[in-house]
Amino acid sequence: MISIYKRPYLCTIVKKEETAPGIFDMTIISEEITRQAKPGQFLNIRCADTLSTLLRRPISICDIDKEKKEVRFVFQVKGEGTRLLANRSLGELLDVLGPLGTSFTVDNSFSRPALIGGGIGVFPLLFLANAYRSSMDVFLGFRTKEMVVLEQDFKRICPDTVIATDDGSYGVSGYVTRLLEENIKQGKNDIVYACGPEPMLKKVQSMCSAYGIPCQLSLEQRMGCGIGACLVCACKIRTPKAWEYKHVCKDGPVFWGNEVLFDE
Amino acid sequence: MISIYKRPYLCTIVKKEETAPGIFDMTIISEEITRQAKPGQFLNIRCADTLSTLLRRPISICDIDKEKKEVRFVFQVKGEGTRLLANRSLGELLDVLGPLGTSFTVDNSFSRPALIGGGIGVFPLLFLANAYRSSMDVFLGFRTKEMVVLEQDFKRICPDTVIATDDGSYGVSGYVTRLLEENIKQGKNDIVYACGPEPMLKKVQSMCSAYGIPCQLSLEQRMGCGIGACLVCACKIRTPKAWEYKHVCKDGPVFWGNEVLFDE
Amino acid sequence: MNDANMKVSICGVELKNPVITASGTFGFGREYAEYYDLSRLGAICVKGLTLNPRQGNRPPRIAETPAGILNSVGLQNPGVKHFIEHEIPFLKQFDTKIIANISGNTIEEYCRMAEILYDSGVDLIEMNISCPNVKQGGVAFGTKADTVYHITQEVKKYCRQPLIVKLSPNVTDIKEMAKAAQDGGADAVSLINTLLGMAIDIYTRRPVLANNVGGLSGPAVKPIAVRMVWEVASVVDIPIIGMGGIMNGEDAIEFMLAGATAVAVGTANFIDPLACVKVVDGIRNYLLSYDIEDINSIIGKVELN
Amino acid sequence: MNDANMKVSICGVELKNPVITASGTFGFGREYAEYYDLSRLGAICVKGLTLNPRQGNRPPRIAETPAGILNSVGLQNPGVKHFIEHEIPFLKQFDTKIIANISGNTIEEYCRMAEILYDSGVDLIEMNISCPNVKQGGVAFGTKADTVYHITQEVKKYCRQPLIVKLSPNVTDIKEMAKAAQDGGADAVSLINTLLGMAIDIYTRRPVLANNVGGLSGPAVKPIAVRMVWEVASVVDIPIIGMGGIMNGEDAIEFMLAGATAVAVGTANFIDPLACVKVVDGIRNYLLSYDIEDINSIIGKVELN
Ligand SMILES: Cc1cc2nc3c(=O)[nH]c(=O)nc-3n(C[C@H](O)[C@H](O)[C@H](O)COP(=O)(O)OP(=O)(O)OC[C@H]3O[C@@H](n4cnc5c(N)ncnc54)[C@H](O)[C@@H]3O)c2cc1C
Ligand SMILES: Cc1cc2nc3c(=O)[nH]c(=O)nc-3n(C[C@H](O)[C@H](O)[C@H](O)COP(=O)(O)OP(=O)(O)OC[C@H]3O[C@@H](n4cnc5c(N)ncnc54)[C@H](O)[C@@H]3O)c2cc1C
Ligand SMILES: Cc1cc2nc3c(=O)[nH]c(=O)nc-3n(C[C@H](O)[C@H](O)[C@H](O)COP(=O)(O)O)c2cc1C
Ligand SMILES: Cc1cc2nc3c(=O)[nH]c(=O)nc-3n(C[C@H](O)[C@H](O)[C@H](O)COP(=O)(O)O)c2cc1C
Ligand code: FES
Ligand code: FES
Repeated sequence: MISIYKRPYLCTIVKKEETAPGIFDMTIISEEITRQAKPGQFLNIRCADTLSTLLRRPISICDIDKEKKEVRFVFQVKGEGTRLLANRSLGELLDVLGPLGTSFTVDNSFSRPALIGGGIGVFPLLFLANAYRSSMDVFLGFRTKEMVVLEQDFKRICPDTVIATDDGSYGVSGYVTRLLEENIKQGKNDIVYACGPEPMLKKVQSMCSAYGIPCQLSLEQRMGCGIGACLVCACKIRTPKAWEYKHVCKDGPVFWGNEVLFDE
Repeated sequence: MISIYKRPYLCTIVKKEETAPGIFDMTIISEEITRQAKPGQFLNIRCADTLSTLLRRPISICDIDKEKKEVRFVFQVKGEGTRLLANRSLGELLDVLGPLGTSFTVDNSFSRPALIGGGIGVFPLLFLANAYRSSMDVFLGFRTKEMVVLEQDFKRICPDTVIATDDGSYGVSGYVTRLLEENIKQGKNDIVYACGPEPMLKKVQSMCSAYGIPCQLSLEQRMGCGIGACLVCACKIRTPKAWEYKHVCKDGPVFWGNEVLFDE
Repeated sequence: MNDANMKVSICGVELKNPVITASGTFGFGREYAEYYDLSRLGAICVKGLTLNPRQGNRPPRIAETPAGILNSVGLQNPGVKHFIEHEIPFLKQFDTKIIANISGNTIEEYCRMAEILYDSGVDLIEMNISCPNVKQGGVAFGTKADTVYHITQEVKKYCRQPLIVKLSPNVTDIKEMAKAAQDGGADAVSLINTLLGMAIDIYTRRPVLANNVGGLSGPAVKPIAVRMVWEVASVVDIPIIGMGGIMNGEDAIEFMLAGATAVAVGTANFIDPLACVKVVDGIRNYLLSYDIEDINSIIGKVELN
Repeated sequence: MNDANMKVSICGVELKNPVITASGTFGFGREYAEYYDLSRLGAICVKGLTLNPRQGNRPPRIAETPAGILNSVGLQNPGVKHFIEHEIPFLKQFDTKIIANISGNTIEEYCRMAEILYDSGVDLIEMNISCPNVKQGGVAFGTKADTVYHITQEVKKYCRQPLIVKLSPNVTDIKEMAKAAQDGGADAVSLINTLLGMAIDIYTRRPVLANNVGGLSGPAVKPIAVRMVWEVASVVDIPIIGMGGIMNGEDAIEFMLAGATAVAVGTANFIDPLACVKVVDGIRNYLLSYDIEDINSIIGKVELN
């Protein structure tokens, strides 16, 4: 039987910055989380101790600093929960459950991974990029120029990081998936990691399948417990004969592309 | 028809001090409230913008400073609402409705009023004491020594202020009503103002009636709207034939002693 | 877009906007008239009236619960005649509609009140057959379909004004009750009244309310209320007035998408005396930001998954 | 006082303390076993089981509402046989009681499951006749007194273990349902299951849940649940397991004063994985600070006003 139990951690907030309108870059201290965390995993955060937002909010780990015991995450203010989180002050204690879920498979035998992220999906990729020693391609898509975040962080690891904006106001114009397609058409990458909105993931999945390249997708779903007990965060995963509902919080958020079945 | 409407005020918190264990002395700025407030009236305070405590909390005005536009109130942390209020920080805006309710009748033709307060009931009496130019008697009862608050404030106005503690750890030992009785037995006071727990108010009422002295009592009741619309804060008020339910927030909190009917 | 049509019609009575005050939370409007011009409201539904004056229940009459409140006012009111004499003239100063909310212990009492209100100048009558805070009758009328049908049919005979039947949520199947009201001749239904609840003080070991139980309202009940409005919308043709936990314009829109033609705001008035007008403004903002020209175009327009 | 008796007995099965995990919020215990020793619990009630495996409803299956959540999991589970083979051995490692929660589309399915569980080693069976998230049967069984009576009587015939009937709050009169369960032979009743609710996203104009409606749980429902437990306690002699919005020891005490012999903690597990053990500790603290030697002495001891 287990002798050391998991528990929610109360972590001091040590950094908070609004790096784009409504996008907050936050850092907390937790030895336990930095010790355990792997790229692709997430935290389930109690944004505030209030009945207004009862549930925790899943937020990906964006990066860790083991020496400083720092856990960094970036989030967009969407509704009440993230709004309350953005209002928390430096020095306050944040109630955090994690690291949770599966992680991206980091395998340095891949010759050149491609990382592709859209919107809030770019955040977990930084941790992944940091975990690779090899050279790689990074494609990041944002809605518009002012929403571009983490550019310098990625460029430090991967100088050729390509930024695309939907409206062409910064970097390449259009969807990042087009950039990825050019790359894999030319056989440049032997694995793809993707995180972002569902249409993007679908596109990556179908492209990778067409070109026979393995890919890993990070899914999103509304969560209850975040640890696999309540079964609310269902996603369709292929079985030999058909499909079954697996759960984003425990079986995911990272799945192999060929496992995932998207609804039309 | 009315041309200038009332509204809830957003008032900056400028002072906050824990003057006894769990007793907070808070000051906010509001020109409107200082302009209108009369002794005995109360504020209805939204302690925090959360669903955990939906309702406002009624808190008496303890004092005002018209020049500085300061409104002072003192409260005891009892449950979730007052806990959240105590956690508010200097500089924050407090959502306050008020001044509300009836006030003590300040009439300088009385030769010597007696003010008697028990526990949290002492707070509104300070404002009343300040409103009188005549000499007066002040009797304040507390549970125990460490709960004694506002002593100096009262003594500045009325140097003979008598403090009593239930356990005798400070000042006179026992209930304040005994002190009042001695006084009025001797015919010292021609009006009594009382605020405090119901047993104390009952005692004051019956004493004053026995000695034929008018008294005003400040009642408490759980409230909804605080302005007289929801009818939840009922209290029994005598009518020529029997009684009717009046409302603490609008018809009170201050009533003439002979009007009030307490349940056994 | 500069403005949107906010007018809705409840059985021929046009409201300038869909926001009504929920009965029992707004008195007879006097207190709130000190906070804003009541003409800004779609309609004012007054404190529940009875044939004779009532003192109501013993205090405490309110308890706070998670995201809600329990109340057990028990219909304290000065009686319908006093209302007509002393309150209607006050309310008539404002350019808004007046809804009289009536409660009785017997069907005869309801009928009598409808008669008394015949020439009173109120625009609509809301029949409360669902108040959980009175012993006799009260909630019982609202929990059996045949009784709902019967009382509606009887009271309707005496009504000059359109009759709104206010439904109790404390039932197995709200659709049945709504259908019974419609079949009985109701011109509209309103829902939900409060859910029966209880809070116990574990330190005194007594219920917080002197009445032991009370009616739950406020944000906590919103999902139940929205579901019931949606269910009722699927079975009746008469307009629905939706309520239960509406705190802002977004909540009001949620009820209207579910099928409500108008909405009522109750508990929110206690937290913010300006709540009703903020709901009006919130609805308008929603319409403007989504280029919706006419509020009527969203009623019942939830698209099922 | 150094310690208080926390043991309670549910129809002959002794629980070391009155805290049970609410079905469907605790899986089969595996996940929470990583957070604490499950032996600290009075009992574990597992995820709702059906005769055959079920995939459940489409996601999203959860929506947050004021002080509550709506869920529409729809009984995703691997089937009762898989449970017996793969989950019971795991649970048997812990010194606690096991409650199997069963759901069916027909009375026969319930009976079949009781038979299958006969030698399974579960300590109690909880019959869920109130799940609002399945189309056939489901809630329907729990909303008519004669059906409750009938199904209880039938299923009881096949039960080796004491049978708990889990009641739906979506009824006009919970007392009738509880009496019917008792008359049908139930050894205990548990309440409340979730209240049917709906949340609409006003921007997409669609219900948040893919299933459109779902079951409301969490603090928002507590006053309703406490009231129902209190009502049921006044009409049945069998033990009551109370639940609905319990977040801490104080809430648990409130249910016990209302008449519950044991309590279940559901939604709170999602907010704090240690919620159940904190409720245990909270109950003990209350007993100690009020010098109550035996928890059984407070059951049903609310004093009415
Ligand atoms: C595994 C995972 C990792 C994520 N990582 C990040 C991240 O690094 N940065 C970031 O900005 N966002 C991330 N998200 C999305 C983030 O969880 C939501 O934006 C957030 O929960 C919204 O909460 P809210 O209270 O602001 O919004 P509301 O809409 O008010 O939330 C209402 C409810 O819906 C849920 N919800 C709403 N949107 C989402 C969503 N997209 N995914 C899951 N639940 C949702 C909320 O958790 C809450 O329970 C992640 C989601 C998942 C599932
Ligand atoms: C006119 C008036 C003036 C008051 N002035 C003061 C004051 O100056 N200083 C002070 O410390 N307290 C004062 N009180 C009492 C104060 O309102 C309560 O202590 C406070 O509301 C408790 O809120 P809570 O959330 O901490 O407690 P909880 O017990 O969690 O509150 C739950 C609910 O009960 C209500 N409630 C609880 N106790 C009381 C009470 N004694 N009176 C009315 N409602 C109550 C709360 O407002 C809330 O709605 C006054 C009360 C009234 C009616
Ligand atoms: C204090 C109070 C008193 C109420 N009195 C009445 C009443 O007299 N008649 C009635 O039909 N409904 C009455 N109600 C119910 C409300 O009109 C409304 O149906 C309910 O509160 C739900 O709306 P809300 O959540 O916005 O408050 C009362 C509600 C409260 C809170
Ligand atoms: C996600 C979820 C799943 C549930 N599944 C079941 C179930 O399978 N069987 C059952 O009887 N009750 C189920 N319930 C109801 C709970 O057991 C409990 O009755 C209800 O949630 C009220 O308690 P709470 O407010 O503490 O959550 C479920 C509740 C939730 C939130
Ligand atoms: S959130 Fe509970 S199982 Fe995934
Ligand atoms: S609190 Fe509403 S009438 Fe007094």
